[in-house]
Amino acid sequence: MMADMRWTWFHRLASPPYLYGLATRLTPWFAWPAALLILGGFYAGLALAPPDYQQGEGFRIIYVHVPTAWMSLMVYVTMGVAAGVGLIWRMKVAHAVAASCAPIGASFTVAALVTGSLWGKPMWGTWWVWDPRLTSELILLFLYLGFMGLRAGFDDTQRADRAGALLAIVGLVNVPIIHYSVIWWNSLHQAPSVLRFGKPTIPGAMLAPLLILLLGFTLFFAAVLLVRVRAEILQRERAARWIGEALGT
Amino acid sequence: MSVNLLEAENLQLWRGDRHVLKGVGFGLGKGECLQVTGTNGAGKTTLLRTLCGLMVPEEGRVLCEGRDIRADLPAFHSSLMYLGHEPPLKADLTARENLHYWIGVRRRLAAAGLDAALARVGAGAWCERLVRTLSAGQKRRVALAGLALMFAPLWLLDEPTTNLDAEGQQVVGALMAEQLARGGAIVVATHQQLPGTVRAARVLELAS
Amino acid sequence: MSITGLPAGVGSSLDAAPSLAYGAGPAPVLAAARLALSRDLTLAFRKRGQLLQPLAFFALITLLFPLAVSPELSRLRGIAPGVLWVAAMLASLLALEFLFRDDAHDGTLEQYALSGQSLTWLLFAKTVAHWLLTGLPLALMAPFAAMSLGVPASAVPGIVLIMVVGTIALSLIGAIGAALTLGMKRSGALLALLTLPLSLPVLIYGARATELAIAGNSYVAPLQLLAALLVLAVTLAPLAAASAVRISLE
Amino acid sequence: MSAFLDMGGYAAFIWPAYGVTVAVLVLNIIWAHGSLKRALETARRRSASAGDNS
Repeated sequence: MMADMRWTWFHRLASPPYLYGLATRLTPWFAWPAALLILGGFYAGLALAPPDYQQGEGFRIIYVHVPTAWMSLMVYVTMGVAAGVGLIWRMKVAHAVAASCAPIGASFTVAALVTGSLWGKPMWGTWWVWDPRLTSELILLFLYLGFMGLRAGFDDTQRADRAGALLAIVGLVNVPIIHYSVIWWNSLHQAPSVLRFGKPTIPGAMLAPLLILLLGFTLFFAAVLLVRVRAEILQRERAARWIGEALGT
Repeated sequence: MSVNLLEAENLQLWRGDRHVLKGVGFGLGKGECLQVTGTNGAGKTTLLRTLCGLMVPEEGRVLCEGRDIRADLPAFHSSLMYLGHEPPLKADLTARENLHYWIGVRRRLAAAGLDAALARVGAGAWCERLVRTLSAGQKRRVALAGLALMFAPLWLLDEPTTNLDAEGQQVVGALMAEQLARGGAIVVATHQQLPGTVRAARVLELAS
Repeated sequence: MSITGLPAGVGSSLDAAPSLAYGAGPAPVLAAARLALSRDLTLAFRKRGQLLQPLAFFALITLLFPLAVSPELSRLRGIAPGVLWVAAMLASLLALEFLFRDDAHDGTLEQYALSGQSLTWLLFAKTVAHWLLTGLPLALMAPFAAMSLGVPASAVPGIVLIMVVGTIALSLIGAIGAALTLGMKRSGALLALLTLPLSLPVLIYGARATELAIAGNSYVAPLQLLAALLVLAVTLAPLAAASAVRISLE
Repeated sequence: MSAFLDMGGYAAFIWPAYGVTVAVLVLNIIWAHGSLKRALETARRRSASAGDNS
């Protein structure tokens, strides 16, 4: 009985009309706090945080590079988990979530690459350095592109869902392997003069905007994801009767 | 009441926007033959593929002797023989080699058995020829030899008489009659008349 | 869940019916896998021309570098590990398209999926056959390519060993991509996009081990990492490929 | 103000970095809303035509 109770939320979420309604109601609850946090975080990062003693004002790129890099990875993990749920329990809405994640994650991966490169130019003197983080980020972009390319290759949504989901899971298993291989590879070829993004101990005044932005970006992802999931659900369920009722026609 | 060898309960399956299987249900006992008819695109092949577990219906289930086939697919598959409309043959292997590899993956095979099955379908004379040199009807006969070799209790046949001459059709009829006589069951998708003396216990018409 | 209660000669009760001359009993999974392997080898030797394609491709890529970079052996020796591995990766990628294509087309994969045998094992056998036909020849040809790039003969045994381990891993990882792109009309570029990022760790460890072997140093550490990848690929890749094939049959 | 915009000489790197990030954020909003709008329109058209038929 307890087990049944515990699983009802899971089954409710699996129902497209329920999730559609829930997504519609929840979106503003994520969108507005995200907007406030991101705007506040940018202001704090650009104006309030003190300049870094080593990198001067240049370090302020951290407030866009780290959140976008965090998004690129978090969205991939979300996509992989959703894909796994969809594949194992044959849950349509989970596939809709996974499919919605890919373009969001890919766009933030591009942003992380560009901001990383813009950070690298004043620090390293070149636009691109085969730094392990940037290299992993670039590989991640190819994983996203592969996922979207595979989905686009099928005419049939069901097959695209299932094949894409399998690829996302394989990718999820591979992401840590690739990441550590790249770190291992980089440790062999390290040029001594290069200033690297280390794990600096950041003072509180510098850290606070970063934490605000990480939370803001995560909420932003949730809001955009919910909107995209609604679109995906509508597309998948276009023959179902509840859609007409939900739209009031 | 005896348990049906194969039973389908309210199978619902969509392909994109197309509602292909709209609540298909039937029961099939031992020694019975079910004929599935319907126009092209009505979902005959989809139904057969769903029955053998390749496709998963959105709703409903397939039962074998009262148990859901999903509970143990490998065991269900080893008691089933599915013959699609294209015989699964390799052009660069001889007819005999094709049978050896195809059926050998499933069952232990003896050379004598292979020869007997090939003779049975009238392929004795040309079984050492590469399949690429055979006609469509001859390929179909090789596939029938595979049927003769697999003593699966359940046969799922998709248009088994395509490309066959009158004599070939008789062979199909004889094989099917034998299968029914020994207590096996057959689901056959065809819009032609059933070959030989075989009579369908039930006819299922799929509307498109 | 074998079907019970049928007269002798039917289904599982066939085992108890020696009167039938056909031989009896389901084939053990290893025998089935061996049969799938020998089938693919037989087929490949009937069409020998296709076997040479990846090898010719591999040799051709190796030829490009002296022409594009410099004929100086001292310079070529420096880039030899990279050249060998990039060429091996591309050659094995080229061969991947044929791994499942024909079998998907003529219904063989469907029969494998319905054989009652483990599809994972059958696909593993197919991948092994594929490696024997493409990866192993590549590994055996690598020393010649390496020596043409100024690599000393003393490094040859190491290079072959590293190449053997690496190409098996490449075939296994590639099998996932090949299975995922089944049922598509044009899959060449997509197959590369799916497979290459996943095989980057193999490239990293393989090239590093080769570099150490050429320099005459111990390459045990990267080879161990490569072997660890291989173990992981052997356990997981056939499972993933089998699910991908099932998805393509739906 | 101009000192703020100058960012200690790093303006050429900081502002494009923020610009790209804001662009990605805005594009994500536009794309998501665009796809939802298109899906809603298709669904409306379909349910309207289904209503006509019955």
